[in-house]
Amino acid sequence: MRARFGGLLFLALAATLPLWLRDPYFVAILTSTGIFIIAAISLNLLLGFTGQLSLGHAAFFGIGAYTSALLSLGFDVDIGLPSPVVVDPKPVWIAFFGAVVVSGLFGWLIGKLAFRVRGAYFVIVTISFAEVMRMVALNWVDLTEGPMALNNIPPLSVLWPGHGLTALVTKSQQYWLVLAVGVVCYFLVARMVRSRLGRALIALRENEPLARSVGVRVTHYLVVATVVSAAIAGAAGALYAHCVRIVDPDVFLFIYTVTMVIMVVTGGKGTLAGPVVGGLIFGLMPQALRGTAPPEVQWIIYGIGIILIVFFLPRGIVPAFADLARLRMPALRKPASLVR
Amino acid sequence: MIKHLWMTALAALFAVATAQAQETIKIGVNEPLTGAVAASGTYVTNGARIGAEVVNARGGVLGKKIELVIEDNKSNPKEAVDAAEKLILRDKVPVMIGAWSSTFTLAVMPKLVEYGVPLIVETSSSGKITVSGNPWVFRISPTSEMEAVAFLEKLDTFNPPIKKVDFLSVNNDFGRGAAAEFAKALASKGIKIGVTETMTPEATDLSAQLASIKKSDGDALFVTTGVEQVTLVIKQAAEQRLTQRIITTGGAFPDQMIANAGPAGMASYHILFFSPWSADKAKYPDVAKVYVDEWNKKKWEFAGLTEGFRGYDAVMTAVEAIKIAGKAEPDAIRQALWKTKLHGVNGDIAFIKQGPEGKESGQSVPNVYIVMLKEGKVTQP
Amino acid sequence: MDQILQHALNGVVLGGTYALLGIGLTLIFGIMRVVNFTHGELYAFGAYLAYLFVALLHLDFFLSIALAALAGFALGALIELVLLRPLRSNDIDTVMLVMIGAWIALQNGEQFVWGGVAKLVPSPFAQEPLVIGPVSVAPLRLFVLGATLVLLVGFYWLIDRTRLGMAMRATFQDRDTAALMGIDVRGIYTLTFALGSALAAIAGALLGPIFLVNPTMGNLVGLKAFAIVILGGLGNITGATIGGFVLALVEEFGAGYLSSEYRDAFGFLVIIAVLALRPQGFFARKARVG
Amino acid sequence: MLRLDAITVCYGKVPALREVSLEVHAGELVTLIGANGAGKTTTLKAISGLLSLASGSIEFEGVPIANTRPRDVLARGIAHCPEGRRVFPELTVRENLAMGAYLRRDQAGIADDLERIFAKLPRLKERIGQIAGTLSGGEQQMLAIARSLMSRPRLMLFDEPSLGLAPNLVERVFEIIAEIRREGTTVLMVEQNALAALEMCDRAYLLETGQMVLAGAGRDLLENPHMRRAYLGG
Repeated sequence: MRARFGGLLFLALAATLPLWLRDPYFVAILTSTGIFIIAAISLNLLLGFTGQLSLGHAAFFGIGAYTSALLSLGFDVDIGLPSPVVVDPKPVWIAFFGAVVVSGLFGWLIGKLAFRVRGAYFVIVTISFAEVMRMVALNWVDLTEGPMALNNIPPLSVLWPGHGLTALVTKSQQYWLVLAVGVVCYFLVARMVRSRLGRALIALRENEPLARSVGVRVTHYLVVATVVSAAIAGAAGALYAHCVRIVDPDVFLFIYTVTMVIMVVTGGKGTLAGPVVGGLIFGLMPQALRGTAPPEVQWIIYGIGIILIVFFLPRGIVPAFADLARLRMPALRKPASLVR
Repeated sequence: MIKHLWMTALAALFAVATAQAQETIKIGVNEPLTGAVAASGTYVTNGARIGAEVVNARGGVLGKKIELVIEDNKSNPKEAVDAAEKLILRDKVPVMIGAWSSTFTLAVMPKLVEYGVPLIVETSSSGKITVSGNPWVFRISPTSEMEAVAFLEKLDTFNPPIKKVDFLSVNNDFGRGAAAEFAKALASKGIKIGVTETMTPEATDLSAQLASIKKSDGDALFVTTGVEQVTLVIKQAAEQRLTQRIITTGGAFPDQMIANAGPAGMASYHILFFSPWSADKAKYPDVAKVYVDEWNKKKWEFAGLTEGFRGYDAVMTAVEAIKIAGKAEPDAIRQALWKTKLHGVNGDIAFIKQGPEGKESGQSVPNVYIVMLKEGKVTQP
Repeated sequence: MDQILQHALNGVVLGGTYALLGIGLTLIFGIMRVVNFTHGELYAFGAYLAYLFVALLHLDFFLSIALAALAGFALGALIELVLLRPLRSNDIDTVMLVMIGAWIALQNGEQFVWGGVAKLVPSPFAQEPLVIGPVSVAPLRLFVLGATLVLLVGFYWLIDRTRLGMAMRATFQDRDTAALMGIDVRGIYTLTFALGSALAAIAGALLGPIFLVNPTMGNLVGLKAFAIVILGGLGNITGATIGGFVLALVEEFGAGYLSSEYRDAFGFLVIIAVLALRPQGFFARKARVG
Repeated sequence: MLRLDAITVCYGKVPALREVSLEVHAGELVTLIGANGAGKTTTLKAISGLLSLASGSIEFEGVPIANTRPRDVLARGIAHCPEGRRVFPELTVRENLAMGAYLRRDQAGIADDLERIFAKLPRLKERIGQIAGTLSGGEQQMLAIARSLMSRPRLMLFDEPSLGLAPNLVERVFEIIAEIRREGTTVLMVEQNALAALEMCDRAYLLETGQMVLAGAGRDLLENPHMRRAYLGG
């Protein structure tokens, strides 16, 4: 009950933040952190609830970013068909949902392919997938502009009563947009985890042979989870494309996947609040470190920070604090809703 | 508990951002100081540091000292945007310098329009930067096209004359752009074009590309990439007995080859925008001398001089514009930049208009120098 | 034809060092079940030490490489003792995250110490290439090829013929039973990690003089080492050796005849293909060390 | 010789053994019987150092050995022949045997022991160069036993030596164990085949869900009504 109250308070604080915090820079970095938190939430669905470690998650993020950017800009590409494929610029929201669908499709493909293997092999397949996507983005210049990057991507817009279609360009508008998408994704994942599917996934994580023996269609559920996870990551990528308004092949870089993994694991994988907490810490930490030390020392602190969190809170921050809270308040022995 | 963390994070951010009294004029520097292209970004930043010191030693501008606010863009376009927003929103800089690579610069450009802050582009070569209709961009580095056209005037320094050329480029804007522009310019002089090979920026083994180039019967190979790959190309070309003369574009100079010379008789040519070996042959030798002396006083790597001048010239340009504007405000500086004319290390700096009417970007026309590196010795033919 | 020979020669030279990297990683992966993200950094560490010893301290070139290997061994042992041993009972993701942290810290530590400017390691060999029929090769590259082959043979001997190698193989196959035989399993872990790290460091020290030394040089190499491990099958040393050569040749010929732009993508495409067709890797009868 | 005093072993927070006490005297053959999951294997693992104790103590020849590393336990003279023929499948027969003598340095003694074992199990000598994973189930069990003997233990722990073997092989395995004991090695054996185990042992213990419920001479336990009902098929 109390955790739910905490969650609501957090949400209220977050929603009103641009109103009382008159610092556009802070709102800006929260926006870009928020985008990565959404990606981390999607990764958590795979890593936390199915136990499958995808180290190619940036691929879905990048596919979402490129799809949304390309659909909203339009493109014209010759792929060896009799006539070139020409796509006219689409309204941004159509591009956005297109990105979600395309990322989901890639999730399905990778799910089908990669779940033939598990553990370390799965890790490597996903890494390889992201690297190949990066090479494609880098070299298929006709479509992606390669390293020259896609720029001048239009911002997302909403139908604002009285103003017609309004582009979301200010920091606060983008912040609210990201927050809204984030909240939707959070509750989507929360619903999934508590559904039949979620129970099957958790059974799978705990004991795959047992789950198999009682008739859980393992691969089917894993693929479903991957599709949803990829689709959410794609949505995060699309937000990135329309907020940063430039997409280049670096979105597929391994370091982005690493950032997401760090957010999930330090926050507490398999907990709903974990990616949010881990995301806030590791999204804001680089910004907080700016200017405090030489750039490479900031990175060293970041790396050591990861190690320390793992050493002292191996299950992540959220479960550790949840334990603490339960210890202090015996009434809260039941798993708190936000945490479970 | 979550609220707690939240507040801690906020507090940390505020602590970092203790605002400073407005007794200095800030100039934002957005350069790659970590990651793949950290070396060049550091050189340019060092050049900018010298520029600020020289200006301050002469009493600053408008009676105030210059303060550089240096941000690392981590060799990554998204971080370049974050760095720009930090400089604009947090430090409230009225003018910025950056962001080295064309990709980073292009990423930052929408933010210039959004917040109305001018950017002095010191390195990026992509043609797109000044023709996309962004009135906040002022570039002092040459486009690949300018470099190619300027190179044509130096064609007679090559003997035997160049008849057919091949290209090896890093597969980004910089490399591809240079290959295309040089091919166009050289073709206009009746020079034939052979093969064009590309490489990823992180590639170290270029033997496959060089083997393909070796098959071509070209007599010159234009190489466009960062200084590290230039060094690798020259070393590996020697190993594979490439017959083409190697000419590098974009201002990269393989300084490591001075101490560790290649095989006897092998020479390479380098298009530079400043040649510290012949600073006396620069257009304004007295300007160049101040820069070189200050750099050497700090005992920084000599090699860094070839890139560091970009930061130096950019700071000087910004300061001159602030002086003309009479106040350190973004739009005033933008307008003043159009009137700015100064003698830089590279040569004359003055902006011409490029891009769609009404939203033109500024572009200066820099000088180009060619040096030859042979058996560890540098000469300017 | 000349082209084919030249590409093949280039591929084999590169393949030797890929094999060293792959073996080190597959050993660590196989015996310890640790996804080792510091492998590429040990490679960079070895290269920087070669630079330190040869260019700054003016030590003998060959001695420098040996010293770099020793230092790699020591750093590997240190990482294992400080970071991995206390986390032995944690799951693979947690351990992996620690390795990611170590990777970030090490890489930027290198930049902090050495700066971002690439370093060139001077070599004692003549710069003029040796011309053998239609192909040419730098003497340094021939030395590297020779050194890798000697190392590979030595490593096989260690694993196949010595008491220690036997203990490592036994630990890989059955950790508990190995412990019951009196094998100090924790000691084997430390040794395995140190040995794998030494191989990565020596690969770096050997390739440093051929290429350039910079702080990010380990990134792509680390990913490729993973590719090699998968290609060869987890824990399979012979597989990693062959995988290293196969990857280098695929890259070299792919870049030479298909597209140089996609050079670094070929390896990853091969992995996806391998895993789609034969999830256990090309050479795995069963995952094994030896 | 060996004395377990009220040991408790937990997997995570779940206790697998609760206050189990047991004694083995020099020269004895003692068996530990019980159903699947009763904690028999856990007991052996606790003795040999693969598992640590939550509480209680273990003494071997008067020296406490609880919570020491397996190699130290082995060095004191306790060999543990694990359940399910855990030979090293990718090592040769020769290498497997060498692993058994891993802690020993006396090459001559090792060679002697090898000869004695080959005399007892000639099949192993024939297959000396073969990869252990390719041996038949019976041969693998013989190899596992032989490997444990290579450390020259004074106390042998056998974990389900008859598991999964054909009846004639089961008999052969029990013969070998009896022989080992005759030659002076003390034996503690875990068995599911209660009848055979009780017939050959001196004393026996019965474990049920992590607790010791019966102890006594083998013959006495054969007569015990609870034992007969639950484990000996009436």
